[in-house]
Amino acid sequence: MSHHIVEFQDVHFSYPDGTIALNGLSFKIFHGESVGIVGANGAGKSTLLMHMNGYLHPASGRIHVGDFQLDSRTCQEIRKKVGLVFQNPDDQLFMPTVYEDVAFGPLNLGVSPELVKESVDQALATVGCTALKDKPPHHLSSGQKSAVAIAAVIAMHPDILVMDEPASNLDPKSRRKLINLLKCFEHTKIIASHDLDLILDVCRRCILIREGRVAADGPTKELLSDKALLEENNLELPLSMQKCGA
Amino acid sequence: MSHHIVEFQDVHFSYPDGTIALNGLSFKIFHGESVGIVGANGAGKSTLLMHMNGYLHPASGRIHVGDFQLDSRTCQEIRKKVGLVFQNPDDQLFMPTVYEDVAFGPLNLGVSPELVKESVDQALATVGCTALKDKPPHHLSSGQKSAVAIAAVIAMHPDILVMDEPASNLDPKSRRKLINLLKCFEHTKIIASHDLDLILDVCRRCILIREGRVAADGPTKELLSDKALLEENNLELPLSMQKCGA
Amino acid sequence: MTFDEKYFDVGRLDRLSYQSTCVHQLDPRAKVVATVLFLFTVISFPKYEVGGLIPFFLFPVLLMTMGEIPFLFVVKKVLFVSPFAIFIGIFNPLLDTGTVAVIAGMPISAGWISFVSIILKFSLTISAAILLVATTSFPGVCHALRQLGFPSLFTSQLLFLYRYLFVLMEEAMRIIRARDMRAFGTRGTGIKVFVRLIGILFLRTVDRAERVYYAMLSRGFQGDMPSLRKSRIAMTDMAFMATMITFLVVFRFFPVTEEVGRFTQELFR
Amino acid sequence: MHMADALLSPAVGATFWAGTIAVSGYASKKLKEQIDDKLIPLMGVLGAFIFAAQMINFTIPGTGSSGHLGGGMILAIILGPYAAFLVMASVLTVQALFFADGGLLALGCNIWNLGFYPCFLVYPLIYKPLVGGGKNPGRILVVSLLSAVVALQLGAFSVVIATLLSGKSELPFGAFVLLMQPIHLAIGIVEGFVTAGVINYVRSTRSEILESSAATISLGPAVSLKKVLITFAVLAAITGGALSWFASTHPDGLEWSIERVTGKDELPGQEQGIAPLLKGIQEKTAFLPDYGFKQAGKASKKGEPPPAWPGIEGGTSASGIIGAVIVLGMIVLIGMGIRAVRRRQNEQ
Ligand SMILES: Nc1ncnc2c1ncn2[C@@H]1O[C@H](COP(=O)(O)OP(=O)(O)OP(=O)(O)O)[C@@H](O)[C@H]1O
Ligand SMILES: Nc1ncnc2c1ncn2[C@@H]1O[C@H](COP(=O)(O)OP(=O)(O)OP(=O)(O)O)[C@@H](O)[C@H]1O
Ligand SMILES: [Mg+2]
Ligand SMILES: [Mg+2]
Repeated sequence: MSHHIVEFQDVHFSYPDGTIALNGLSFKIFHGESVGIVGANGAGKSTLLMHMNGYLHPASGRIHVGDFQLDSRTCQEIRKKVGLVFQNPDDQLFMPTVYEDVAFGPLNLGVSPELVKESVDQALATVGCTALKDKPPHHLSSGQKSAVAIAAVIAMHPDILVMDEPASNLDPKSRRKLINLLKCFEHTKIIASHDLDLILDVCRRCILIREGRVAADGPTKELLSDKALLEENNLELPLSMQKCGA
Repeated sequence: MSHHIVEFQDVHFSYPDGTIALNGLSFKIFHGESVGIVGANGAGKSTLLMHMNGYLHPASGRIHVGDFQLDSRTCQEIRKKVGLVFQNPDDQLFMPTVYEDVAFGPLNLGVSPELVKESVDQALATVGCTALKDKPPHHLSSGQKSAVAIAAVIAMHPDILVMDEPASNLDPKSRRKLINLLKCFEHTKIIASHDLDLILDVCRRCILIREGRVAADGPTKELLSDKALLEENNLELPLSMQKCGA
Repeated sequence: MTFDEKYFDVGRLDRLSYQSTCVHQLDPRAKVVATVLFLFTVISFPKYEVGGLIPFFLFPVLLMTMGEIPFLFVVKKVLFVSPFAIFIGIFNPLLDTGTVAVIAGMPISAGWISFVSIILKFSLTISAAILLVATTSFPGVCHALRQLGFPSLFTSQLLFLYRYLFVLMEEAMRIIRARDMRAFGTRGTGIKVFVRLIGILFLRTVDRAERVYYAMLSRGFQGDMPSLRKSRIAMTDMAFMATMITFLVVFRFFPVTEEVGRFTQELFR
Repeated sequence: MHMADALLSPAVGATFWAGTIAVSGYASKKLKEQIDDKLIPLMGVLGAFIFAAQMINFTIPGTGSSGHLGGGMILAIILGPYAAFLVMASVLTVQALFFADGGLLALGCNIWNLGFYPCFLVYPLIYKPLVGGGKNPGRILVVSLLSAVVALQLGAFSVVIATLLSGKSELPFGAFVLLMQPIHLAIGIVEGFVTAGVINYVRSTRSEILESSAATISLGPAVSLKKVLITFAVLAAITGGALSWFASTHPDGLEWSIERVTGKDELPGQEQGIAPLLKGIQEKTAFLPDYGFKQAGKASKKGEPPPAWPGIEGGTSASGIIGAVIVLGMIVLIGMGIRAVRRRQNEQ
């Protein structure tokens, strides 16, 4: 077994309309790490995440997840390992009730109904949404939707949790709850966000993407306090670090 | 003429399914003020903004905007005074080019073509998007879209600029640009957001909504540093204030 | 109706369907079958039938009260919905003028009777449809349809439709609000702008469908929609069906109204 | 133009349902064979899109009244006939349940009228052969207009047939046709413009969607647009002539229906359109009791004693009315009783 769990090697990708979204991206993520992905609008963060479990396939370059190299045959296996939480929970909660939605993944994995029930209950309990079981997703508040979307993913017991902008549109308290929730996950975590304070709180390591390439990679604390580097990349110091110096 | 420009008097509103969204809301906003509206998810912020230009009508209570009392006859007049910028600029930009989109409002107001051209150019210049004039909106970056959406509204010369979550999904730099843009507007501004740091930067005064009622109203600096009050309302200190004390 | 009102209306009906009264707890299949039988019975009455239809109002009234569905809500829906039947039916009194009865010295033409019959049938069938969804919930109806043999492809995408109805209606509502806010009356609401709005909404919909599909793939979707719902028909459901059928048969073949009337007349004679 | 339960007879309703179910089954089977599992969410979400889009009104130029989208043609063009038919069926099902448009028995009929014709007749026979490569916006416009108009004419005609076969309405065939077809000509033209507008917009911004859609696979050889247009013009002239001949054999029907049709340029279902119409009808029918009364009076002159209340058919209609009032009263009482009990339960 390899000790790194995700590896991108010189990955290139363009959208059909010609936009070059990934342009020679390379990095390794090891087991148990928590990694933040940051970068300007359009830097390629979402595109990168879409590669991580095989919705998009690189035009050139290689992607390894666990023991597999990503291609169309292995992508089913890889999807079991990688749980992706989408930016907009409405895209992800597609079943008519919360319970059915969380059960969707485990059922597709062929788990027996009793075990499904167990992991659904457990996942809902983890995010504190047991009471919402029978509600339709469109009757939930935004914070509840986010929580349920996470439950739906962790019910599949993935090795790696990948999230795109998990906290947008949450009120500060719900955002804080989410941060605490994320902090206590044991999973390998990869989080793309503009919320640098969230990244600072949750992730030890940070990868900065610019124009489809890695522009910087290092410990979050260091990277996110490098004012010049951040400015160059359309970012700025995390808010919680801004006033202190002043 | 009254010297206050927006006044809500004991406004109640429930959605037809029975959800009580506004429950005795009262406040006055004076000419030239910049007011932040904050509150937990579901507190009623968006509902409040929808009342401000007559999209929803109160079940009881009264709303005055300028010299008008809001009712179905005056709401067209009021919409001319109040420019609402939507949370997601994609909802708002529907014409084939940026120029046509910004011109849409003034043209519908019956302004003469020369004057329209003038106010469009001026509005685009204000937000720094003159160069984008002939681009189709779907080719813009998120930050540019936000700016154009604002231009589309200010081209109608509203007295009051109302915004719902103006900065969500913007990268930190674009967010900063937007903040600077908002700071130099002379308009009366009313901004609802979860981004308390933005409110702190842009608005002098802040109104805290809880369960459809005003829970607190005062200078932003004071209100947003009252930790106990914020905690009660599912909020927390603005990030830029958090670490400093520690 | 404005877009908002229509949207709120759908939302309200949907919310009602998630209550848990005894009517809501009946098996969806039982309610679907009962509704269909009810509709066929009502429709099977001949053109000039009025009296025989009246006892059937017992069903909507029972469902409304036991299921705690607001009476006015249903009445409003029936009144405002689909003017087509009335539009077509109103020609009957015009064209079918033969007198068939004189009541209180006022002759009644056959056309009026058949028109009243259409109105009664209309109220009964429309309220039955609304009450079905208000007491069963849309997913409930879908699962019932699937269990009753409808193709699973059809029911699966019907469930998707239901789920995204609310998401897309909100999206559409925001777009419409944005238009109306800068449209000032009817100037900006013409067909050109409309086509663009629809186009934008369409593109966003297609993108969303793509994301939803990705979300499904990421959770092991391979073409089948698994379902945990394995409802079993309970005794109460059987009892409900039996009562329903009995009453339908009695009301259909036994002139209840007339008998009640005759009986009353006898009493006071 | 949603057909309504109240106008249907069980036999007609069941026949349409049978047809609809058969076609749905066939379409599902076809889709299962070629299925790309991407299609299920796409169909569902597009259905929701059509539903939402139908709720948006726009102003029809020149009339001030408003119209909305039907969507059958757009779906067929994007998804191909099989998937489009199922989506249309779903949209109408949701409408029947949430808006009670028409009702559940008429649903079979509505799916047939609004789904079958555009998807299985117009799309393969008119749109697809005529549109050619689908690259020319002008051609798309003409073909969409033609398709939408034909689809709606077929649908409207089908409504007429279903209503007449059910025998609940007194409208004579000719009058009914003259009432329905012109209105749906207007609706069809609007629908055609919208369809073409949306397709052209999508083509200009994101043409890959149309290219990848199931519908464009295996395009047949393009047929000359001109020829088909001429054929249609000839056909239209012939049917128009035939119909008006047919109608003129029912002269009185023709008379009043023309009066109504020309007096009314809005779509059905618009308040502005229907209110004056209803008013006119009320005025027309107001003479009826009067007229009947005279007849009754005449009858009494012939020496027979005027029929004492409760009237000619004595017993039956009287006991019918008394019974109706009592039964209704009982139902209301039952309802109120249950409600009172419930309220007490809730209070406890
Ligand atoms: N479906 C698409 N078709 C064509 N180009 C696309 C598509 N999706 C994204 N792009 C382009 O690819 C590039 C990378 O986009 P991506 O969404 O990955 O950026 P991002 O870093 O996630 O940005 P954001 O912070 O705004 O979410 C951008 O230039 C974007 O315009
Ligand atoms: N269309 C609707 N139908 C029914 N209830 C609604 C509707 N829209 C909002 N609500 C409810 O009204 C209340 C106020 O909602 P509103 O959207 O105004 O909150 P908000 O403060 O803007 O929240 P957020 O921060 O999440 O945007 C909430 O309880 C919400 O669930
Ligand atoms: Mg992104
Ligand atoms: Mg809001």
